[in-house]
Amino acid sequence: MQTLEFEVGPCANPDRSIGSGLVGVVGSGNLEVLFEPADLNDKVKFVIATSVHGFDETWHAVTRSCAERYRLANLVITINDAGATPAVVSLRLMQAVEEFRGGL
Amino acid sequence: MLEWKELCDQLFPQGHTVSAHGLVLHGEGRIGNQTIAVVGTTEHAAIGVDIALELSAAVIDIMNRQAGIPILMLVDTQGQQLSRRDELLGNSPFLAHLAKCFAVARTRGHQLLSVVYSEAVSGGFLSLGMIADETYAVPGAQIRVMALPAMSRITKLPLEELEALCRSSPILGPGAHNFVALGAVEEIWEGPLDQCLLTALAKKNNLDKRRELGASCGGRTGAARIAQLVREH
Amino acid sequence: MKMSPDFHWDTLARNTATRLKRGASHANGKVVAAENIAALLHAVIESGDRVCVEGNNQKHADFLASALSKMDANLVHDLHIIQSNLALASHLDVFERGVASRLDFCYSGDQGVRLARLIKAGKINVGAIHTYLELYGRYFMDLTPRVSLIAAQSADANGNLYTGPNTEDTPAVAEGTAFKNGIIIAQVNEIVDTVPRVDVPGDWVSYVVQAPKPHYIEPIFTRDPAQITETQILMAMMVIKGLYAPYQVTRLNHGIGFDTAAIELILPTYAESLGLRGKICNYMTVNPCPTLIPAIESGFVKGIHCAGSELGMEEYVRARPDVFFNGPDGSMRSNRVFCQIAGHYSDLFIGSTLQVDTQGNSSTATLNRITGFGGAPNFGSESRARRHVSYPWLKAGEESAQATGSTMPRGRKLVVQMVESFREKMSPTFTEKLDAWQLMEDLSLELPPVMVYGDDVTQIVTEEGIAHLHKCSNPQEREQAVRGVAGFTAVGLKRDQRAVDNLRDRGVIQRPEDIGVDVSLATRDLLAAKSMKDLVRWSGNLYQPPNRFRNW
Amino acid sequence: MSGAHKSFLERTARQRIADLLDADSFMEFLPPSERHFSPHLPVLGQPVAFDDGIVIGDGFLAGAKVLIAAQEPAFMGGSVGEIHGAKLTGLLERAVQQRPAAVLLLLDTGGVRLHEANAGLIAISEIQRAVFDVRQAGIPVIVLIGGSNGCYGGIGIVAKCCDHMIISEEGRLSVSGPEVIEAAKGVEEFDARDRALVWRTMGGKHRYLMGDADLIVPDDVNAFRDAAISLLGASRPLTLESVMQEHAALQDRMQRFSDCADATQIWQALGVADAKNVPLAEIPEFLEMSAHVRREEHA
Repeated sequence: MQTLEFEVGPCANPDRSIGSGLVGVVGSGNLEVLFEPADLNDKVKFVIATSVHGFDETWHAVTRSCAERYRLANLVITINDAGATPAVVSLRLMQAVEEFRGGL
Repeated sequence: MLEWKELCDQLFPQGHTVSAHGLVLHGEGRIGNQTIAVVGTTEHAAIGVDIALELSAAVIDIMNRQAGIPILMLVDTQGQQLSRRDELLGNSPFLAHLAKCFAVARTRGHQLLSVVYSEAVSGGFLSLGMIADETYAVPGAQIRVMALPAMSRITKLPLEELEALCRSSPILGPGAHNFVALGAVEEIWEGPLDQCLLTALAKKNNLDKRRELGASCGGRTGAARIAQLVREH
Repeated sequence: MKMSPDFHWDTLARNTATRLKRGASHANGKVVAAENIAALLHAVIESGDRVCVEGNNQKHADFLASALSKMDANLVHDLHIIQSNLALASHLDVFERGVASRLDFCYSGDQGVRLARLIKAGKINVGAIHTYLELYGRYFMDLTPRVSLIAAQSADANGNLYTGPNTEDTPAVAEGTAFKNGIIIAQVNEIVDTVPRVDVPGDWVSYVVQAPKPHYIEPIFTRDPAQITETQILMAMMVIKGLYAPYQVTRLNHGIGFDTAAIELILPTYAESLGLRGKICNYMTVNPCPTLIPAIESGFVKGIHCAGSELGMEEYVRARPDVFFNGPDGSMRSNRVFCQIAGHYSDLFIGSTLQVDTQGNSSTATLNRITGFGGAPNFGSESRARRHVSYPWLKAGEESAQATGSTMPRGRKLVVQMVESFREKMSPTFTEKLDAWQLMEDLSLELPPVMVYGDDVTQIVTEEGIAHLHKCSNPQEREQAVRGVAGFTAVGLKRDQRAVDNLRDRGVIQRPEDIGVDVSLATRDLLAAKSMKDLVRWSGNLYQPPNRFRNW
Repeated sequence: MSGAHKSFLERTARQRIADLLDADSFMEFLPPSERHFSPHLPVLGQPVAFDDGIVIGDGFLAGAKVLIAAQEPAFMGGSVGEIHGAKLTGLLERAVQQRPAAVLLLLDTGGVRLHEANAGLIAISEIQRAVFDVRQAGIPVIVLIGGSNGCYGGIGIVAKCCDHMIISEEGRLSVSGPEVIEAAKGVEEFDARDRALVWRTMGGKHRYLMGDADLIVPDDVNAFRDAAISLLGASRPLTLESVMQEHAALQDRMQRFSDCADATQIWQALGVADAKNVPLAEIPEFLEMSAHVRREEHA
């Protein structure tokens, strides 16, 4: 297992309305994503545990892109990954945003 | 490893009537000033529908004829019977039926003890052995879920990694001592077996204390804590 | 100079007659008992012969292939095997045992690793790796079979053959052999008084043998809807809304992966909701994939010609004679040659691949493994001899011409590659250089084994969007268009964001939102069938999936 | 094939609970944010799940308070590890204290999680003991089986220790899985790739016909919900009389079917008119076929 931890942001015009919750499941080619609000000066902190090593750059790119796209702020986003492709990661993050928007 | 006859002779120096019917053992033994009922298996029996039905018949017979006497299970099983016929007829209902018979016996005041005298493996051990109030083992007894090479094959984890983990943790490796550390086996009997049995009979514990035991042995600390958290949530 | 008057013009016929004479003692008329097959093969096959072993996608002459591989290499050796599909161990045993030494073929699938090993060990001298149509063509030029070992469902005593729905390559093999004085030996599942229909006339066939076991058939085109992912559904939505609808694609060829299965399964739901029934996907060339059932039943697909059949679909196909090409006996007749031709001249091909480079060249070749080509290159290439017009063909042609500045009005076939940026286990689909180049070096090939050439590709569809490569005016643009849909792969991360933005402004790259595809709708709820059982229900219990696909 | 139909099979543990209970009534115990995951998996380099693959909590079913647990099929085959098992045991113990109208167990598991095999096996034994305590308290434990893993291993025994079982035809119940039997005894004994054989031998319809499952439903969460509602408050006392009754029934089963090589023969012997068509029949049709032949032999 490899654990990645980094912060992104803050982005312009952050959406501070996103609350907490979990989407996805840890299963082959899938992942679970836990959103938890935290006071991070509008930044987003990602904590990623993954079973596939050597894709740090990919994770940075995917998460940064999603954070910008959905203007995420003040969230700790913790991910347990079982080999999800970036396509699946993006999809889960999108689902999380849709589900937890207005949750605060 | 002990033969069942030798085991019974040591457990019941005052005599016993335990006999084998195929792979199923039953009878009575005299110990101290009481008679206790004995059911069990031998020759590493694979417990399928047939043996489960015979064992449950014996347990029902005990309940009907000797209300409230302690029941001692003599455990020697390689696990559930692996066959198409047994699953077709239903290992689930037949093995569950055996467990239910023991559960009813417990509610009717029968003290339930078990002793692994040879080997005990997964499905068979669940219905004959672990269902007891307390489980014991004799020295040399084998208890396991699965041998490590098979486990390595199925989990696709390297054997060396599993072996290394076994050296530091009782959580997955074969061995009665691991089940002691996890709280599932009360103790490995040392010394005269009749004395050990008498001590066990005197405890009269019919609550499931295995998690607490596992936590106090340090082998299984999560289970007790989590179950408590759920109860008190 | 004219040949001398005593030159023989009938050597083949005379040689064949000698062989048949030798073979006669091992046969009862045309019928050979299974236990005599070794003796018969030794009687009629000679060292150095070109032997065609019928190896299709589905139907295999497995009994004959096995007998061939067990021949005495001291007596018969250096055979030249010409075979479209190498699928069974015996297809390579024949080389390992020294019976054969030379090979011309199309596709090797599961045997790819062993094939590569045998080539490296010098056991196989490969003439060429072909596409199907090329190899069939060569049956009628320089690779005419001397002996063909074919498979059929049944035969009568006169050698008339009934292939059942898996006709596949048999007509091409039989014609190429029979009309050049070759010998045809057919293994059949049963010998009957009267065959249900004559797929190969008896006077073409030298021998028939009832195999001890029915010929091997693999259900290779069955895709369980339960395994279709949200990402595949998203891409399928993009294909329908971004390609099929605007190009009005009515005649097309589908690949056989889960990606195209996802398209088929959302025709009755998503395409229906867009009002596209009757307007897209009317005619297809593809095997009778079970995932097509809902699209047929809901009135989308009106006609399908098949290269081969698919196990379990027999009764369903039989009950839909308006849709499939069924014989007077009621069962389907497939034909790989005609299906390939029909697909080649259709308006669109869409399929998946394993690797795509920055110019859109694609390959399924991976290191240490030769998979060959099969039919995808014939389907997935520009049909330059096409002359009849259709809306999608003209539209794609016009868009191409605009990009290149060509002044000659001409249509263009739509060739679409549908891939996720990463496959399972995080292996990237997009790569700077195809493994095919390395494979070329390793195996001393003269060309890198490319499945579909980039200049034939019009669109690449990924979860990130559609890249219309035919709208690019130069290689630099093509490269950015590919990078622009390559997601978070290394190839994608190396994009020039300004160039990609510019391509998007021009509609060369389209994101889901650009074509009105709502990503949040991409769930399995959109599938018309979510399970094998659903497919059976759609078929009115006519479809009978093989046991391995059932959960009931 | 669409619309209101919600496949139980397709849903995650959380979705199954949400769809099964009254809307928005579910309260999760030890939710993912509390991070009670397996301490044993990271040691072996395996991914963890914040809930260790089981969702537990309380909620309302048709207005009645219930406790509920659902195993997550995707996480390690729904397998039982130390934490996973303790969550279930704790929930059952809580039921004895709180006396809900029922405990619902949505089982979807291959059994013991081999990565923590001993702890998993012991946990299953503890779950079994706890189930008996809940039944003793007169609270029905209702098992629902309709997931992709089926219900196997020790949990396959525990499932039959509960009061009631609802199964879908896609559901499976057994102790040993087909692959395990094939690996141990050979492909002649059990061809695990023959899925039709697997379902005939272990699937929902066979278990229903044999009387091991009380209700069979189509693969639809709403159907499971309705079936569960019908069993609320219906406790089955576990007594000497009831196990003797069950014993007689199982003896009878052995006598009648012990020599049957295949489920189809059993169904024929049971008197199902069109036994060959059992696998293909939709549930309403199947219920008609089996109306007068099904066995009732449950303790």
